[in-house]
This record gives sequence, C-alpha cells and structure tokens, in this order.
Amino acid sequence: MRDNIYVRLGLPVLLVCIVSAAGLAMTYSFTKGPIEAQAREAEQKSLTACLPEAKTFEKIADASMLAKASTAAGDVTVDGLFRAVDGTGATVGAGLLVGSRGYGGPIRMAVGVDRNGKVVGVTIVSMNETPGLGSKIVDDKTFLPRFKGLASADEARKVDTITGATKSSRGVRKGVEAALAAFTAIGGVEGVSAK
Amino acid sequence: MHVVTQLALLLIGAALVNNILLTRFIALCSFFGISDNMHTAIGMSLAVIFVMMLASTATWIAYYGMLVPLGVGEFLYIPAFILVIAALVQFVEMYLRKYSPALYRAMGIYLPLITTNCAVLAAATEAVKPGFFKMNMAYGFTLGENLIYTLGVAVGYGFALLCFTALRERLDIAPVPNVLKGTPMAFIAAALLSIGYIGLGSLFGL
Amino acid sequence: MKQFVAVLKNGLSLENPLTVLMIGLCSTLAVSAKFEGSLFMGIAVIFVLVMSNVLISAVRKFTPDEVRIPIFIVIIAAFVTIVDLVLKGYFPSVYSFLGVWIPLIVVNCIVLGRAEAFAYHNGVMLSIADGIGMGLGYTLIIAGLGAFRELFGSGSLVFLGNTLVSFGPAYRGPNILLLFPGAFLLFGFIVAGSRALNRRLTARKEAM
Amino acid sequence: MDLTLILKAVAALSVLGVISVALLATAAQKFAIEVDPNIEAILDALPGANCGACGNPSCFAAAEAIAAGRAPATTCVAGGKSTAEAIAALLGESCEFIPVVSVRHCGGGTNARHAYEHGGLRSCAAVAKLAGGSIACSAGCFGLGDCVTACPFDAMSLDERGLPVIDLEKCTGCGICVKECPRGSGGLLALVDDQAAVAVRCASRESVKDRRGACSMCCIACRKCEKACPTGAMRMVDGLAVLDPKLCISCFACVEACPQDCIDVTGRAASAPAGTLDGLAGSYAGFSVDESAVAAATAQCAVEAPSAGTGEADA
Repeated sequence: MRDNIYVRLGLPVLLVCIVSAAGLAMTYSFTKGPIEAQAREAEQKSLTACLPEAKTFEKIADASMLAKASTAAGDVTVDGLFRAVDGTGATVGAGLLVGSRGYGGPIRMAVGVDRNGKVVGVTIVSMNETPGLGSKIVDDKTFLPRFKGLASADEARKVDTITGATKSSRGVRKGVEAALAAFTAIGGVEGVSAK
Repeated sequence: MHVVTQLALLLIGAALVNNILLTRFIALCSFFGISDNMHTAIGMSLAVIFVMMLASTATWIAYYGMLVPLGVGEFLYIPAFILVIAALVQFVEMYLRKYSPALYRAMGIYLPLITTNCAVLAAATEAVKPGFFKMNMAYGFTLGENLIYTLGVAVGYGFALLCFTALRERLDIAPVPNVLKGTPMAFIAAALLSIGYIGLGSLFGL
Repeated sequence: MKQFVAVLKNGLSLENPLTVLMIGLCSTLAVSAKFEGSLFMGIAVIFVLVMSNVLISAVRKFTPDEVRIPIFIVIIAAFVTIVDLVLKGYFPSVYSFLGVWIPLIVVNCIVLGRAEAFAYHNGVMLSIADGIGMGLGYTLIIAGLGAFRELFGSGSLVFLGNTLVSFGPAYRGPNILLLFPGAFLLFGFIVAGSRALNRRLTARKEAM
Repeated sequence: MDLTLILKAVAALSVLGVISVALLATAAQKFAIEVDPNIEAILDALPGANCGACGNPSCFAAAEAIAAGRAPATTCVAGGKSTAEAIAALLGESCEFIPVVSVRHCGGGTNARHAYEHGGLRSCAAVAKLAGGSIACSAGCFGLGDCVTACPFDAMSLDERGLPVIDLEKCTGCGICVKECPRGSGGLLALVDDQAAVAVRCASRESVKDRRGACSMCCIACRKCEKACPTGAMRMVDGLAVLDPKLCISCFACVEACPQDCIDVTGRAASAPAGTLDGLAGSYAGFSVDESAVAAATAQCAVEAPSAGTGEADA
C-alpha cells in the first residue's frame, strides 16, 4: 500500500483534472466566438459613437507605433489604435481605446480624434463606477461633450470635474489627455494614415 | 529611480489605497472571525504575508511557465491557481508541524485558514489578469512586480487586521447599546475604519 | 421527496440569512451595491453550488479522504470557470461589474463548506436540494440587499438597462449606502435588528 | 471543436494535479504525526474548508476545541445542522456525557494585592484591558462580577471577599460565565465534573515567588495535597495542584493538608449534598458555612475528614 499511495491518491485527482480540463476547453471553444464578437462589437460601437463621420475602423497593428503611443500615454493603457476611414476610403481621423483608473476599477473609453487633432467625441466602453456617484460620468449628459473640440492635453486638463464623481471624472479626463498625447506621439493624422 | 518610484507606488497602492480588506472588501470572512484577539490577529497577519508571497510566486510561475505557453491561461487559471495554492499551503503546514513546532504554533495553525482566504486567490488572479492595478502595465506583472504587489497586499491586510482588532478590543468594554453589542457594533466600527481608508484614496495621486 | 423538501427548506430557514451574512461575507458585501450584479452573482452561486454538489456527491465513493479537498476544489473551480466564460460571452456588462468576484466563488465558504459538509455525505438528489436551498437563501439575501442599496442610494433600480423603479431626478439618496462602508453599516443594523426580533420572539414564546 | 486545445488543457491541469498530489502524498508520509483519533474523527465530520467563520483558525483547531470540550458540537457555522449532528453523534459514542458545573479557581479577593486602584467602568472586561488588570496576580479574579451579570440562571453572586460564589443547585454548566470572564481562558472559571468534591482556589501559572508576592492564598506547590491524597487524584501540574475528579473519593484529606487554605470543599457530589459549600475552609470572617452540610459530607467519608471548624483554616 505504501508503494502505491501515489497511485491511490493521484489517480482520482488526475481523472478529475482531465475531465474538468477537457470540459473547460470545450466550454471555452463554445464561448470564444461570442466573447470575441462581444468585444469587437462593443469596440466598434463606441468608436462609431465618438467619430460618427467614419464608416469603418481599421486596427493599427504596427508595434513601434503602439509602443510610442503607450509611452506618451504614461500610466493610462492604450488598448487599441484605429484608423478611421469614411465611405470613400479617405482617413478622417483616429479612434483610440484607452483605459484609465477610476474609483471602482478601470474606465475603458473610446476617444475619436479628427484630422486636425481635435477631439470629436468620447464614449465610455466599460466602467465599474459606483452607481449614482461615479456613474455620473455617463449619466450626466453634459459631461462627455465637455471634451469636444479640445486639441491638446493641456486644454483637456482644464475641463471641470463633476461634483460627487471627482475621481471618476478625473479618470476620464486623464484618459482623454493621454489619448491626445498618444495621437501626437504617433505623428498625428499623417502617422495614422501611413500604411 | 523611475523604476523604484513605480515599485514604491505599487507597494503603497496595494497596501493602503486599494487595501484588500477595507476598500476592496475581499477576505472578510476571516477578518471578522479572527479579529477579536490581538494574539490571533498577529499570527494570522504573519501567516498571510508568508503564504501570499509563496503562493503568488508559485501561481505566477504556473501561469507564465505553463498555462500561457500552452495557450490555456484564459480559461484554466482558476482551477490551476486554486489547486496550486491548496497543495502548497497544505504542504507548508505539514512541513512546519513536523520540523518547526515553534513556528507552527506561532503561525502554522492559521495556514489552513488561508487556503480559502479570498485574498490569496484574488492577489494571484489580479497579478495576471487585467484589473485594479493594471493601469500602467498593459497586462500582467513581471515576477518582481508581482512580489512587490503581493507584499503590499499582504502587509495591507495585516495592518488593517491589527487596526481593527485593536478597535474591537476597546469596543468590548465600551458602553454600547445592548442590541448593538458584539457583531453589529463590529460591523459599524468596520464601516468607520473603511471610511478612513477611503480617505487614503488620493494618496500620492494613486 | 419529503426529505428533499426538508433539506430545501433548511437552506431557506430563518437561521440561514444570518449564517449567510457571516460566512459568505465578502461577496455579499461587495457585490450588493447593484441589484443586477447581485442577482447574477446569486444565480452564479446557485449554479456552482448545485452542479458541484451533484458531481461531488456522485464521485464521493471514489474520492480518497486525503485528497478530497483538491478534488472538490478543482470541480468547483471548473464550474466557476464555466460561469466566468458564459458571463463574459453573453453578459459583458455584468461581467465587468462582478469582475474578480466570479473567480472568488471558488473560495466562498458556502460553496466549499456545503460540498464537504453535505454533498460528501449524501446522495445526489439530496445534494441538489441542499444546493438549491442554500443558493436560494444566499441569492435572496444578496439580491434584497442589492435592491435596497441601489434603490435608496441612487434613487432608481436598473435591470439590464431598463429602469424598473425610479424616485425621480429630485431624489438625493444617502451616498454612503452605495459605497462599501454603507454595506457594513447596513449589515450591522440588519444583524442588530434580527437579533432584537429574535429576542422578542423568544420572550413571547416563553410568556405563552 | 479544437482537439489540440483540449489536449493542451488536459496536459496542463493534469501536470499541476499530479505535482500537487505528489507533494501532498510525500508530505503525508514524511511529515506524519500522530493525532488523537477522537480529534481525527471530529475533523472528518467537519467540512475541512478552513473558512474560519467559527472563530477557530482552522478546522483542525476547531476539532481540537470540540474534542477538549472547549467548543460545542454546533461550532461549525458553514456545516450547519448536518455537521453538528454528526459531531454530536461522535461525541456521544466516544466520550460519555459528563454533567458539569462551573467552578472558580481563585481564592484571592481581599487577600490579593492590587496593582492599582481602578476608578473607571465597573467591569472585569474593562479592567482586564488596562495594563493587564488591576490585581498583581495574572490569573486571579478582579471581583467586579462580569460573570454574575452574565449568568442567565442567577446562580452567581459576589461575596464579602469580592469573589463570585456559584450556587451549584442553580448552575447548569452552560459555560457562559467562563466565556464572559476575561480570565476564563486562563482557568479562573472553568467547567468541571459536577462530582468533583474539592476545588483548588488558584489558577496562577507564574513562579511560586511571584504568586506569593501577589496573593496570600495562592498554591505554593508544596505538594502536601499530593502526598495526602490516598488515590492520586490530586497532582502537581506545572507547579499548580490539579484535581482529577474521576479519582477523587471525597475524603477531603487535601483540604486539611493545604497550608494555604487554597483547597476548598465544593461540588454537588453525593457526599456533599448542600448547595453552596464555597469557602468551606472557613477562614473568612463573615462568611457563613453550612455546618450540617459539612457534617453530612464528612460522615459519608471513610477516611477521616476535617470538619469545618477544625479545618486547617486555623493553621
């Protein structure tokens, strides 16, 4: 008995591990599609909402560009850079997905920037702020439009925060600042449209 | 210098600003169970620091050494982490009991309690998944950052636990309305302490 | 069948709420800021409890005592991961709210405790009853708390994007209810209230 | 369906599973320690989730506490009723139910030296928190009566010495006073077999020198009781006299032998029928002793026992 204690104990655990791993792998392959579709849809939706002029958003995969953007963004994460293309195929600006720190966790948002480097719109992709307080960044319809037309991080810094949602709105502001800085760092619209 | 500052901020952020007990509300089961006695609280805090460092190193290695290369990290991390943590903690407990009875009596008896302590799994999970602390590093910590972060979480846990235990010891003798005596009053005290911790929210702009 | 109902009721009995408060504390407190989130959390816990209870009770004869905890934990973790993936795929907003709490169901004392205390010693049917009873008890508490905190804290109750009840824009709720400390305060008073109630009931019983 | 993904997942988790089991199996063999089978049986009945909700650091600690009688069968919150029943059944089989009563292990009161005068809240719990308590002895009674207030059966009262006296007629052995007493865990108040006929009125674990400095009534570890006891029921453990109630034949030889008046007649044993026999050694002015009860108690004793008046109280 002493010799095969490893077998006696190990076999059941091994079986359970095999079965659950197989089961999970299957579940994963079933849910993988919806998960990715969800993410893509949410991305596209918020990008379109913040830059309505554009028809499609092409993801920029250039690693050096992403690195430049990340450096410029500082402690805000840059989750994606998109080339905004209108119906005729001309580049009308850029969409940036950034994640900034809110009160209840990360605030992920999409920032649309036009050819002149001005903010066209900001939408919140996901956030986890306290309902009724931090969630005012979405509920207060006057807040997000405050960023419209800003052209530099310095200008963005002057936007007023919402009472009772200071930390959350500061998070949004930081996100916009970082997005603008990243946009400048990758060479503005020229950098974006270069293939 | 920049790296050092960043690590220091990570440590403070994990320990105070995002205190696992009082601002994140993780690991509360043992928080109330174990906080009525200073002696127990100290033993528990030490054990938590020790186990968390050990466990998060092990889970980090399991994640980046095995799950990620195989491309299964996305969906296998929960069973893998909890398996590693459970086995490791039980092993350490048995080892201490046999070879270091003094250490075992001081903190070993709290080890089993830590397996099911949410804090360990939470810290291990957050170290590899996007979440609260991921603002400045896209996804996942390096091993060094992971250690610093875990140390912060664990120390923050211990500090909050000791603060609360001291409060409760005083509360025992305070003239509290009869119906609030005991657990209800402990909750209310925890609420006030938690409000205090929220005040740390803007520390160093973290 | 009678036993089934008895076990089911046990989970929902008068004592359960307080037990739940004390041992499922972390998630109950943190997640109950929103009705929607807490309802989904409750459903997730019911699912995990029932499924893992069934499986554990089914394999209990082949489980060596020494390694039962690792085995239970892996089974529970597998179901938790399924919940995690499904929520991520189909309810992304709920998923982002629950966040780290989904993985933490694994270490929820209720789940592991019930697996060990009940499913390991009882048949499959009874284990299902126990899982449903305990899970429902948990869900009732957490959803009730969530509804209370969201309604009185923010003035409206939102479920999957639809506003169910609203006090109108003029309502200014106590912000503390929405923040974490509010959960502590509320809990303190709930425990005190139920204790006072219990005392009164006992006193009345004695008087009779 | 992605077969390679499934294979990879299976491989990853299996490897971790095997490593974990190997660790545990090795540990179970290499680090094996003998455990009281009683504790083990209770541990098996407990959930083993180690959640800490019961206030014990682990299920093992809880099992130890239950086995030792320090915690009730219903200790486990997570396990609920089913676990409690299983444990109760275990306890019922493996150890007899012994009716217990509370007993005080301190004879200090007015004889104890005070470290400071406490002018604040009249509560033992409060005093215990202030610089380790108001009396010099680290195990003695503060005499502020937290236990008296806590007793739901009205079985306790403070006497002239400032010590709680337990009416054994009323005491149900519920253990609430032991829990309430800030020094209950140190053995100042304890639940004992209700057949125990004598009680050692000292619980100090300090050195004998320190004890003497703190209280004139302390156990001085002279071993006279041990020598006097015909059955070996009275033994010296860590410098403190301890009674094994199972061996005690209620001869009261130890009560007579004790030069410190530290051993008292107590208990509701058949040989000591009356309710309160506390302080029987009779050295305290104004403390009444039921002479007839003592007479009845001693009459049934084969060995010569001290009568109340001639006890070594005068020694």
